[in-house]
Amino acid sequence: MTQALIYALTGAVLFMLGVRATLLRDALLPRLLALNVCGAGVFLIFVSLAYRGDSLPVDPVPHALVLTGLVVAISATALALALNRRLREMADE
Amino acid sequence: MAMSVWLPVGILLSSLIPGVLIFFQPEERHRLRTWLNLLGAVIKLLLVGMLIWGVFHEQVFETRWTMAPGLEFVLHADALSVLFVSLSTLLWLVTTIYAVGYLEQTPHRSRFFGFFSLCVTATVGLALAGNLFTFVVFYELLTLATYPLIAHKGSPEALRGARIYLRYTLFGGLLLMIGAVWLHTLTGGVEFVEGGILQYANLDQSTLRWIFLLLIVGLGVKAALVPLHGWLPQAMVAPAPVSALLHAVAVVKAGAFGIVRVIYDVYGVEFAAELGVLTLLGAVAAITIIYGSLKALSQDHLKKRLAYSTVSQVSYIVLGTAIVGPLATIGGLVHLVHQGVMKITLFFAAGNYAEALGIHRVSEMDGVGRRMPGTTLAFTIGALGMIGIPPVAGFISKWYLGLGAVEAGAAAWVLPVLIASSLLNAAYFLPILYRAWFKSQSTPWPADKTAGCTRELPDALLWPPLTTAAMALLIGLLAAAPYSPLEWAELIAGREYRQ
Amino acid sequence: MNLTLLPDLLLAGMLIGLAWAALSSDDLRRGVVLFIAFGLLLAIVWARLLAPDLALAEAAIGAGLSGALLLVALRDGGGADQHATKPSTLNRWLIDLFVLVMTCLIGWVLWLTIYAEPVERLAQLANAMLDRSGVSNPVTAVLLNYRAYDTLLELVVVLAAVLGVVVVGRERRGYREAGPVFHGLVHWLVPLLIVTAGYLLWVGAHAPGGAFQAGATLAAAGIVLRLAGYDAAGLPDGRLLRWLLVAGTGVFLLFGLAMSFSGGGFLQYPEAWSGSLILIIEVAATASIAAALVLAYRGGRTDGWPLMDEKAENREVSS
Amino acid sequence: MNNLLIWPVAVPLLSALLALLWPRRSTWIGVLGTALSLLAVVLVSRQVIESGAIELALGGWSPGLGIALRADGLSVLMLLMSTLVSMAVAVYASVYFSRSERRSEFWVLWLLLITALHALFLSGDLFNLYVTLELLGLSAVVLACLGGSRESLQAALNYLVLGLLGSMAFLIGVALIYAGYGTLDMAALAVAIESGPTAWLALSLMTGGLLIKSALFPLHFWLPPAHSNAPAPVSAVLSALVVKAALYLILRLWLALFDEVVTQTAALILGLLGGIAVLWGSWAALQAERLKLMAAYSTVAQVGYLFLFLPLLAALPEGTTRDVALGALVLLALTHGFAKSAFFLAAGVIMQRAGHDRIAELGGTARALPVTAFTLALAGVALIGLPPSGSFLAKWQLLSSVFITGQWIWLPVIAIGTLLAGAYTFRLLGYAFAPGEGVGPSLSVGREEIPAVLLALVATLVLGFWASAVWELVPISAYAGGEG
Amino acid sequence: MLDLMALLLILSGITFFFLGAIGLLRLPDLHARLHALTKADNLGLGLLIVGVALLHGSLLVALKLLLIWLLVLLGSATSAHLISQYALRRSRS
Repeated sequence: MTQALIYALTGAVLFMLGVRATLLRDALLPRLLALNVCGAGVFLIFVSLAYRGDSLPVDPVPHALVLTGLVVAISATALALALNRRLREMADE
Repeated sequence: MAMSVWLPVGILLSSLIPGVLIFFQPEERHRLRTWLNLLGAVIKLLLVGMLIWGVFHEQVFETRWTMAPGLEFVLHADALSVLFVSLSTLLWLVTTIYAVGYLEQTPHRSRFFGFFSLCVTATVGLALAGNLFTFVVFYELLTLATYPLIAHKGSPEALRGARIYLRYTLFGGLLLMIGAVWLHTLTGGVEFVEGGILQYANLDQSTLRWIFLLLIVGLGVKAALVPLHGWLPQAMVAPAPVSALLHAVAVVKAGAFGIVRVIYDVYGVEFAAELGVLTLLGAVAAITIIYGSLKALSQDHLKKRLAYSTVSQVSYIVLGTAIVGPLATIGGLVHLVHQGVMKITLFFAAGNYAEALGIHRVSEMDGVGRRMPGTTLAFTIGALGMIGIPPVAGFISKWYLGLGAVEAGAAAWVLPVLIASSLLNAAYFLPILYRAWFKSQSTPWPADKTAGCTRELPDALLWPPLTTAAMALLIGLLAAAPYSPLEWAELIAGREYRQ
Repeated sequence: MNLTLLPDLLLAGMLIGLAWAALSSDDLRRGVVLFIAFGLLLAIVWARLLAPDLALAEAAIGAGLSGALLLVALRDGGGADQHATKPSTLNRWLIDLFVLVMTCLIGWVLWLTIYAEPVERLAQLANAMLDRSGVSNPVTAVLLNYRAYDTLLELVVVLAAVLGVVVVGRERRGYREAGPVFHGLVHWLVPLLIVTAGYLLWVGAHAPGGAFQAGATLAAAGIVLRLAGYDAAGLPDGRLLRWLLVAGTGVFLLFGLAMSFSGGGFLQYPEAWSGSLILIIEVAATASIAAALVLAYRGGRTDGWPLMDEKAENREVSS
Repeated sequence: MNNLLIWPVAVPLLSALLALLWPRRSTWIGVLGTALSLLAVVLVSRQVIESGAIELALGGWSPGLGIALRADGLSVLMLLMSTLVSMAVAVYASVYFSRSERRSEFWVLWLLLITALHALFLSGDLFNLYVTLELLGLSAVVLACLGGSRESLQAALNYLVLGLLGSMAFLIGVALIYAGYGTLDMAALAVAIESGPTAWLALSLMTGGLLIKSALFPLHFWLPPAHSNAPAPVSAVLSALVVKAALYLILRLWLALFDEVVTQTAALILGLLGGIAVLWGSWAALQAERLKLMAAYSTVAQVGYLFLFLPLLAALPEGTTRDVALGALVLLALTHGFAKSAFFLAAGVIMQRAGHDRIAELGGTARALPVTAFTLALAGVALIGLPPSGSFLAKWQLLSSVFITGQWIWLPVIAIGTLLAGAYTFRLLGYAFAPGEGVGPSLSVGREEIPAVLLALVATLVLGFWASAVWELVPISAYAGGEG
Repeated sequence: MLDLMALLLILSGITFFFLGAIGLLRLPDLHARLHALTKADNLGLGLLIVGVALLHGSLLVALKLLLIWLLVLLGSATSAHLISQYALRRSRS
């Protein structure tokens, strides 16, 4: 289980790195990157929960959850970028 | 059975439904509006008649509706509520007629009469409230219904007066609510029971004193106890019928009535005396009586003078309540009615002076008696009653208050207060009467709107003050007759001191 | 320390390093590129953790499409810190302290639950029920059978987001037509991507792959087309586009409701049919996801999106 | 089979898809879809009232492996609020957006928002809740920027980013729960979760995420710009419903799932934040120069009130008194939902007529738009907590809980909050009833004025006189460890 | 024997990658960097793939790997072309 723990801890670090950057930055793009890193951290935790060693079959549930999460994340990212673009256009007008 | 449940609700609805309907009437349909108003008032009068008869014969009228766990909306008619209900119903009818005449051709009448009816509904609801929770509900509703009436003219002064009124009453309502909730939490429900309930509850006495303070301060705002009276003189910017209703029935009386309720039917007057809270209350009432009279003395503005007179007069009720003993109770309770009838007469008359001749100030009243004899006659009866000159009703109240003070051994401080205030009353009313009847007109009327008319005023404006003046005279003369306010107050006192 | 853990530690360290570099970079372009690299590395980690489905999805969606969107956002003028108000030193310290403490706490809990006293989770149950799910890829079974409702709502999320993209602005301007070299690549690549998408879709029933991976691959084809100067990016116009967007959610929902009308529960497939039903749903979902992702990349409403009432449009023109 | 439970989600979703396919009919589809959703919710509610909490295991898989939908008293109340409010707002919006070029998108997203709300209130699975939260957040963001102004876009963007951060915090909490307990099914978790570091941390993280979304002080700063710059119908649902969704989740977590984990201290902290929110929000509302901004700050304050209940709930012994307090909390949330939506709709009517919503220039409103002025007054009554509104009863019970638990510190908060609410409401009414030409005369009572006044009447009368239904429903719980 | 060969191939592939990376970092201008990178990486990847195919020993897998190599070749060639064209255009204008 040590591998799983390594990745899970990495996930925790990534999550908090993301939170930190979200709090510290105030432009949209860096914040979006940060949120995506946050998400990656959570996903990593989920997937390491699913990992039960190389010999045992994995737990498919977290995998599915992460797939769902990935799609949600990119949807949100796309929306945020679109809003940002419109704002810049308005600033230019 | 069914009637005992529906009668209290019916009494509420008889003004609520017309009120709501009137809101949605277009401005120009004044005939329909008037009919709705009068219909409601007459139906209410009939229903109240049934109620009086029933309560006198010890029938129970009660409606219960659970609003929340432990919080019941209770309408319950006992002798005390009947006293107040009858007063409000009768005076509502009269005031409605007066208001129809007074507000002719002014804007926003639908709104006005809508809130007017709501205001009466709230007052009647207060009277019929069967527990403290229901009382608080109607107490706050009364605030809400009167605010637009005071602000009705929409002028900066009106808005300012309304704002001040609101500040005071919201604050008072909040304190009342906190006190009520506190008491409710301790007892699990505060029903109004003749003789009170708390003496049996075995609660911490100092807590009860704190709660008493909260409740009385909350109620004292509306009852205009000094130093919580500041809103009342400001609120006289309202149209005359509103002032009349405010001073005679609705707001000020609601506060006084609430104090009576709390002392008699929640704490129990003897228990309250035991707690030592009544002495303080009596002192505040005495101060208010003297202070109000003194302030009234220096007012040139007629309605302001009347307003300070109200501050002073309403505290007679509180004073009567604060003195332990059936006679003082009778004096206080009967003054609830007497003061209402007399004060409404005075405000009607003041409104008529302003309406007909533009007179707002005492100094402008020289010789007005000859120009407006009917109105001035009514004013005179009201004023004499306020001073306490027999046979007008006011005398009865003061007489019983004095007797009660002697009975309770409080004569030493109550009697001087009564005498001093009567002298002061005379000092601020008699000059007016003198000016009106015996001086001749010195300056032209500020705005003579009835010049050239054969009659003094339209019927709708003239008859209401005459009617109420006659009532003030009659209830004084026939004080010993059955169903008179005095008899009724004795009935209540008998029931309160039954235990 | 066990030597076999070395690759894992290396990977984990690189992930953290890349994330740090991406997030602390003041140069946005650099940050985005590092983030894409981070995504690719993450895909390797997924593979390492026996999550090939995720590795595919991450490479296609997490790194690929996110990267494309972020890069194109840079082209829009991605925005340096607007106010450039750096948080005060005290705030920085507080935030860092908070982050440190929380990391330790989360780490502690993870250590407890993964290492110290591991908990039996759903793995056995999910694998045991596989026979009844109609597919043999357990991840697909979870996605489209056990937790199909999640997936349905997730498709709705995609729909909502892409509608948002369409609502807020107009379409991005397109690219110039590709030169011969790029054009050659496109000729090869697009059909290949479409075939790959079909393959991923089909294979998802029993091996890594499925609607999301297929959809993302298909979307990649659209993006390549757009980069090569085909502004529509392979999407149809107007009405058909709406149908395409609705297809995934619609088929899913209608099938679910049909199940409940035919006596079962909502989304309760009859066992014998579940394989085929899942495949049909996946086809529709693939189409919708691809369309949505391409639309998101295109950004904003186009002339082929006459969402507004024609009358309203005329009024606007005339006024 | 309780397939009934899927309809409150399926109906609006299906309508959304239809509205997307037939944009020209979108208004009809939107209103009809909202109405049918209302019907579905009513059917569900009836069954819950008659036969207690119901559960639907989706796909026939046992909850845990599959996802379960559950309806109990709390969710039914929230569903009823959201569907009734959205019905009224939909009628209003059919007028408001009738000329907008973004009409059809509005309706699609509107129906998606309803889908999200209903799905959230019915969900019995933690991860599914995350998905519904995201759906809710994204559709709300898009709706919020339909106004198209720069401010509204900026506010929506901030709202989106913070919402995402909140979702992430929620999601990592979910991950820890799965790590510790091996399931995501809330009924199973209600039994399984016991006090310990895992539960503690997970609860903190999830609560933290939800606090952002419910805009509790000091995480409220995104709310006023977002809610005040959105189109009026959208503001109405954002303030009335979307914020409540996060609050509902907090209640669920605290009372049903983590009831053994929650400590008095934690509850006290949230209560204190709530207290500050009450005072600060009311004060800011009093200072606000624009009607919608005032309403938005008032939402901050009202959310604060709801959090005041938490320390009281934690201190009360399980049983009747706690159920009474919980019912009061729900009643307050419901009343605020109806009142605030009415308020925003009324503000929308005024904005459309006057072209602005500057409070100081609203003179003449009462004459030009009597029904709308009346609505503002009624809604104000409910916001202050005066009788006969539901919030009066709730405040009564709140005070009662204060006295029972002896947590006196909340007394001044409630008192000052009430007075400030009175101040800002009557300040507004003072301007609205003053004479003036700020608002042009209306031709007739418009269709758009009716929904608002109905909502306000529900808040002030229906929830006042028929509130005992709330207390009957709240103890019906689908979660074993929970409220019942 | 086969394994050893595979290992050698993979190692040399890695070396090429390494050199390419050094080139990317050290060479003076864009065109030189591109040159180093694409050449080295394409060759490195080829070697790597052959090595892996040998290790796996399955024809189907080998074909798939070959396909990957071809695609990468195509991609990197095209992108190198596009990048240099872009650079050229920029330096001209």
